[in-house]
Amino acid sequence: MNLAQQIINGIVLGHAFALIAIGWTVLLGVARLVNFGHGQMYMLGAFITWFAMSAWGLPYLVAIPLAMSVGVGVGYLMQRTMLNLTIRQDLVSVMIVTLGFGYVIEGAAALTFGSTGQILDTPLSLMDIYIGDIWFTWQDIAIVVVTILVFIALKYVIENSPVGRRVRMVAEDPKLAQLAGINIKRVYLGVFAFEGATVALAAAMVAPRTPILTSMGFEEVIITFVVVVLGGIGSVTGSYLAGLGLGLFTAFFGAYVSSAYATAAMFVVLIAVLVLRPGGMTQKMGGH
Amino acid sequence: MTGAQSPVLEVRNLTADYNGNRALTIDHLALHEQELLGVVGANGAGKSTLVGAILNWSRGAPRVSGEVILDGEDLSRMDTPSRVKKGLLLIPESQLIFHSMSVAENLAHHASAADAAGRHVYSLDDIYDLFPNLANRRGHLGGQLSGGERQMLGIARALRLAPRVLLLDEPSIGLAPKLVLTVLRTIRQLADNGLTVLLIEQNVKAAVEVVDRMALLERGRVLAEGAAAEMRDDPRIAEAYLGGHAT
Amino acid sequence: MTASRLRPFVLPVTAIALLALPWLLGGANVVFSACVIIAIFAVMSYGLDVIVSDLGEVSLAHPVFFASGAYTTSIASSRYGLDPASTLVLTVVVVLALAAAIAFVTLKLREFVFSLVTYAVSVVAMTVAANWAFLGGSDGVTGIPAFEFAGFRALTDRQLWPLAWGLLVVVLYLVSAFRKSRLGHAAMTVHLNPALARMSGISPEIVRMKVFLVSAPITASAGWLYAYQRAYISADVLTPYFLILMLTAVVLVGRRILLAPLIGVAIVVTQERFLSYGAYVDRIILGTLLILALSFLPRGLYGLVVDALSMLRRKKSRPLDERQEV
Amino acid sequence: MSIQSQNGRSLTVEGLRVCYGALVALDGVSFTVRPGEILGIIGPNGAGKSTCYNATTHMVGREGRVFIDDEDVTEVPAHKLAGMGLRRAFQQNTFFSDISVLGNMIAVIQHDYGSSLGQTIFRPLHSARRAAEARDAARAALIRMGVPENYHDSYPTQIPYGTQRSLSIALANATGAGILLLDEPAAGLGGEDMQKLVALMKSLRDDGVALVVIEHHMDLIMSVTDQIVVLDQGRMIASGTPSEIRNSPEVLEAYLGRSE
Amino acid sequence: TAQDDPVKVGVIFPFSGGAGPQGQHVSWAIDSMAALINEDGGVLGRQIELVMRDDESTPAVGVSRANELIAEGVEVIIEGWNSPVTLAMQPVISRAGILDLTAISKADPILSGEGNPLAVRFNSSNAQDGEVVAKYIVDNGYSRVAFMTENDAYGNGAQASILSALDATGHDYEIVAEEKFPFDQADFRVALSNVKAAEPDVTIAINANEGLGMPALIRQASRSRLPGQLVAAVGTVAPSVIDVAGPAANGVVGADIYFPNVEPFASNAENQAFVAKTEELHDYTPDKFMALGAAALQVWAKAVEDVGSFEKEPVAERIRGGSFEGTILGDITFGDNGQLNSNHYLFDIVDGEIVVRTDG
Ligand SMILES: Nc1ncnc2c1ncn2[C@@H]1O[C@H](COP(=O)(O)OP(=O)(O)OP(=O)(O)O)[C@@H](O)[C@H]1O
Ligand SMILES: Nc1ncnc2c1ncn2[C@@H]1O[C@H](COP(=O)(O)OP(=O)(O)OP(=O)(O)O)[C@@H](O)[C@H]1O
Ligand SMILES: [Mg+2]
Ligand SMILES: [Mg+2]
Repeated sequence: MNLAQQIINGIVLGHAFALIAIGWTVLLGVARLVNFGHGQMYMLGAFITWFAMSAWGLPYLVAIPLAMSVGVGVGYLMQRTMLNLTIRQDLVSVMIVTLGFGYVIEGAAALTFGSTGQILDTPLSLMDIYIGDIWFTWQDIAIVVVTILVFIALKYVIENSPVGRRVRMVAEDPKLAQLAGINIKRVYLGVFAFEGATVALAAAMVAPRTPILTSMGFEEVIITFVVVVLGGIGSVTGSYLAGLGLGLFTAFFGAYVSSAYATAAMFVVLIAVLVLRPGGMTQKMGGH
Repeated sequence: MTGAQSPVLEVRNLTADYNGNRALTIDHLALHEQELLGVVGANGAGKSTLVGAILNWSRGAPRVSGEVILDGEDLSRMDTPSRVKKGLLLIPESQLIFHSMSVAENLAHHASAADAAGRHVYSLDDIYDLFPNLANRRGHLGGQLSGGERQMLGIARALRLAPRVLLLDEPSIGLAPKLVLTVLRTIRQLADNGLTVLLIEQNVKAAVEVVDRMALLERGRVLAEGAAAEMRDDPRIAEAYLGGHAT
Repeated sequence: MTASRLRPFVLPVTAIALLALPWLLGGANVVFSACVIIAIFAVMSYGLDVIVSDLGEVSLAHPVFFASGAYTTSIASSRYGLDPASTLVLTVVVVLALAAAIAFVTLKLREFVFSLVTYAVSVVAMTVAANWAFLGGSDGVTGIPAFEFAGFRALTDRQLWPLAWGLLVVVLYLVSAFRKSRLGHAAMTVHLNPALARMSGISPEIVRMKVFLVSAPITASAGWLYAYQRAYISADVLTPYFLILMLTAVVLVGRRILLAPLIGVAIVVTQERFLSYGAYVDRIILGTLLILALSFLPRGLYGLVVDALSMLRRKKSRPLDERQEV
Repeated sequence: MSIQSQNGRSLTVEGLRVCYGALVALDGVSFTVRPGEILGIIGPNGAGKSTCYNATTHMVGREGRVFIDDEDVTEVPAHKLAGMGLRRAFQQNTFFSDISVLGNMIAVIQHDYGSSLGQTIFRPLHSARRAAEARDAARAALIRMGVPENYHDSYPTQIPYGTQRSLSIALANATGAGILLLDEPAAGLGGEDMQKLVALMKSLRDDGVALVVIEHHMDLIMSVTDQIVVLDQGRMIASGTPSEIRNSPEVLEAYLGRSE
Repeated sequence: TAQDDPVKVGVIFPFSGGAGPQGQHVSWAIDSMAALINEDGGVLGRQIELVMRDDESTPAVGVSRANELIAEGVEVIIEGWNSPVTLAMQPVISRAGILDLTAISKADPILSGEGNPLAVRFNSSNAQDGEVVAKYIVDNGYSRVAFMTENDAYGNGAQASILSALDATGHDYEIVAEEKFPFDQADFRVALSNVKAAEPDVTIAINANEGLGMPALIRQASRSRLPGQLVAAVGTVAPSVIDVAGPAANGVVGADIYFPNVEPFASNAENQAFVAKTEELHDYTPDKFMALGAAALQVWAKAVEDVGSFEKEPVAERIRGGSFEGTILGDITFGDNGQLNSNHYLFDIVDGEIVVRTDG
């Protein structure tokens, strides 16, 4: 019984991880960019959804696209600001600037929404499902479904569509991509807008599982990082599997060892994997 | 077709400065329909800068000013990608291939019949016939190719894009003699099939055989320009490039 | 010309000026404690600076080196009564072992993967520190004695200042020496072009290892002094607070400039202590500062200053330039 | 002060073989080049010439043996070979793009002119002096290898392609190699630059350097080399003196394409 | 003259981040207590002026804030929400020769005298908390006991003291589940699944993360239909927690040392005044944390009046091991180590309200 419950916990958790990480999969894997404001954008997405529903009384299905469009806006703004850095491929600076945006977002959010914990309840998260004494909610089901759909769509676009190829060209050599007739600015902006949208979607889907705080988001960006790298940078399927795997790992480690050390354990695994096959992880980094 | 007298590509008062130093001063240069113009000149003469300026593209970001006119339309205000969409295609010295993509993927990017506007779009098979090396390396990443193979891939990409005007910066670098001829002949063929080509070539000896007209660049200025035949006999070219090193 | 002749004097002069600074600033206790903290955190940042500016990688493991310095010192002094000299030696030994291990693990990793793994190390270290009784668990290590060595006793920040200043100066000298050394040059080359570096007789792996072994003790020595300054060490020295402070300091002013990290730390700490508008507004300020400095000043604040200066000079020598342009 | 190497070495490779997955890029290649000699390697594109260099300098996994003078260096890691006098240039221009041209040279001659960390810490003046020496040596080396002084302070990407090539060669040769492997040095060179290159190679040879040159430029190869190795699809299809090669039918067929 | 210009009192709590709201509340309480004291003449005839700082729950920040207050020339500093922050500030404050009163931080080393030989703490210590919970378990004859414990010094300490109290009673019980988790955890599904599977009679939740962890745990426990009684460790369920947790909190049992309007506090005039003042100034009914903050200021004021000076040593000595009458907590005494002795009361949560059990 417990085992079944833990498997379910793991699967839901895993899909949540994968969904949160999807923006990064594209950023890092495809366009070779990072966004350390990811966690705060997740937080923002959650609070926009919450605010839209509790303050304006909008329905969940309206709140989600709203949060996503805010995400797009933020992502666009970020990339617009650091476009030159991105084109110069000054990745260290990109790291720090996005970190800076994370700060601004967190500060602003705390000032607007206050730092009290809030509950983001959605129609789905309030609908419990009990099978025997196994418990999960429709929200959990929604998370799994949405994640799978998004990943399928993404995989198709990146691997079989000109869009995907274009993004990869820009990632490898922006200057050269221009000669191939690609408007690199648009590509970079697009990629960040996508990141913003997906992380907001993830927030709207996943955040209802726990109370939300404006100071949250740190855990999320770490998980994301691990998922993307473990999955093998650039591989969409990889990050889906990595997310799922991490979810199950967290669940079982928590169940049979201790939640207290779950994160640390996760990282030990990561280090082990990377040390065993660093090539596998770094080869895909493109660049020369 | 507007006939040979109105040029396809025309540049006027084109200048390029690298942080204050003039590297290019072209008062006027024109390419006509189906013409193959050879541009020669010593190292540092400004050849790459010239083609770069025409597409407003350069790794070194020079300050460029002047008019670039394609089919009577002034492109001077446009950024590189828009100029490319208009039909200007440059294959730089560094080659236009993507190292992290397979040969096949590099070639997947091709012009639709629409953009080609009647010009011949090379099919993959044409390409693979032309460059057998590429045929049996389809799966390899661009970065794994040999120097010459990269050069071939770069040219092949161009053929797939069927541009209005093709600018080639020293395509024969790193090609085996046998292939140099093949490539130059191919380029000649392209011109005959209605493509307008600007060809930068160090190997003047070989270039002179295929081009219609030739321009000699020196310190960023056009020193001499004329039909291939007469240029062959031009003393300046003769001593600098042909008489250069007899075997 | 003149600049190069003055060069050798720049360091000594700045050094003396630094020492006098707190008194020049009125000599209030707050000023001294601010200066001490700035010096300590600057030293901490220089360790990272060597990795970011010279090796071209972003190490997120440096809080671990800082912490290992702080923990080694606090435990050795509070439980085993070692004196500062011995704790410093011990700190270096411990951190070298640690750095060697981390460098070995990350030897072949690049860019984000490197950053992630080094970050992973921090997280693991954090968990260990917060749970291992020997390290005081989540309560941390208390009862660290005052800094006392060869009759010199430093309890308050005012008394600690000369010490902190000394450490800072030594580190500044170390870093500049490093940049001039064979290793310093090699560090630059390996990330710019490994293949060429290899063919020039440089082994990227060995160089990375060595640079780590230089960088880690620098950061750790900051932890050493911090332990005495704060007299209490807990897992909080591994929190993002320190990591972000380091990163900010290293990139804010401009890269591969000797004094940049020091100035960076000074800016951040001064803002936090004297111009604080509450945590949230501070976050916004710091964030905005980073964004603006990096996105709109290509070469950091330093670049801005330099451009301004050269602008002035240009004005003076206008005719000359014009002649050149014609 | 001249920085030419009187310590020419001889290089011998035996039965080199390299596979990239299924593709056999190099198979059974052997040759010897002695001090003061220039060996040319020619062959169609993709024949395995550059791979041959990678194999010799241990930058790829390979079979076969490599000797410097009579010492077997097959197992010596790539970065140690430079110290033993074996140096190479790459086919693509290679330099450290964020450092000035002079800085590039200084960086690669650290091995001989740098000071250890210990020295820079404890003997600052001494190492300052050495640094100055390094600058001069670097300038000299660059100028000798055909990188004029007016380019020394600009970044490698800012100088003309031709000069970039000279720079790449200069960086490979650093303060003087015993054995120097050049990969298509003349690519993209024309007119007088070509002449300069020829002169440079000859002077290196006269200094006793053992030169190996991959080149597609027949005139150049024929005019400077003492012996030539012809590769095709990874195999040696011929080797001998320039005149022998020029007349060997399979070379014409596989490579030159037409009789000159 | 020094006589009539105000006396500065420093206050350092987290006003931002997860614990921000609670920290704010505490500062309100101290503020209204200062108002009360000032209304009847201040301390030794001088008005109290509060200087407040945000430690951002970060030791390093706490230390620099402490330095600021010292520079401001405060006579005493009332601080302490997170133990590490308190422990970090103690040496700095005591070396500067300033009195340091810890309101809430629970860690034992705070009173060890290493950081501050004259430490004083108002919140109950883990050791004192164990008994009331143990007694509750025994009285209800629960034998299958589960723990969900925050994995740090506080959590483990609290659990240990409950267990030792249980063992002292000789009651026979077994620990059917013991789940440890980090302080900032918000998703307890995995842990709860384990606890559920163990079918405990009673589950004791030890989680000091009022802003996030505790409400999350309470909600998820009730949603996942955790069998048996859920008990929140002493002082972990403030009204703010119930606000966030919502209806899920109903039925949870807890224990604490202060309630604004329950005997013996309800009839305590001092407390009534304090509660009234806080509601008047900040429109908020004080909770335990707030009362402790206010008590700290009140006790200090009384001590200063008694010894007739602001001097650190005498005031500290007066408080440590001393007793005070007529505080908002009633008549109170301190242990020689500076620990306030307090009584614990069990309560249930009914319709989102705290209902104290009168049977003690
Ligand atoms: N990024 C740059 N910054 C500064 N000067 C530059 C830059 N690129 C080129 N130059 C200068 O512009 C002039 C022309 O360079 P360009 O590369 O166009 O010559 P080229 O004819 O293409 O030579 P090659 O035949 O070697 O390719 C050269 O003198 C060079 O020094
Ligand atoms: N890293 C690699 N992985 C897979 N195949 C490779 C790799 N490097 C080279 N090859 C293949 O090995 C063959 C030999 O390559 P090499 O670069 O030696 O050719 P080359 O003789 O230098 O040709 P060119 O004259 O064009 O430079 C080529 O077909 C190339 O595609
Ligand atoms: Mg060129
Ligand atoms: Mg090659």
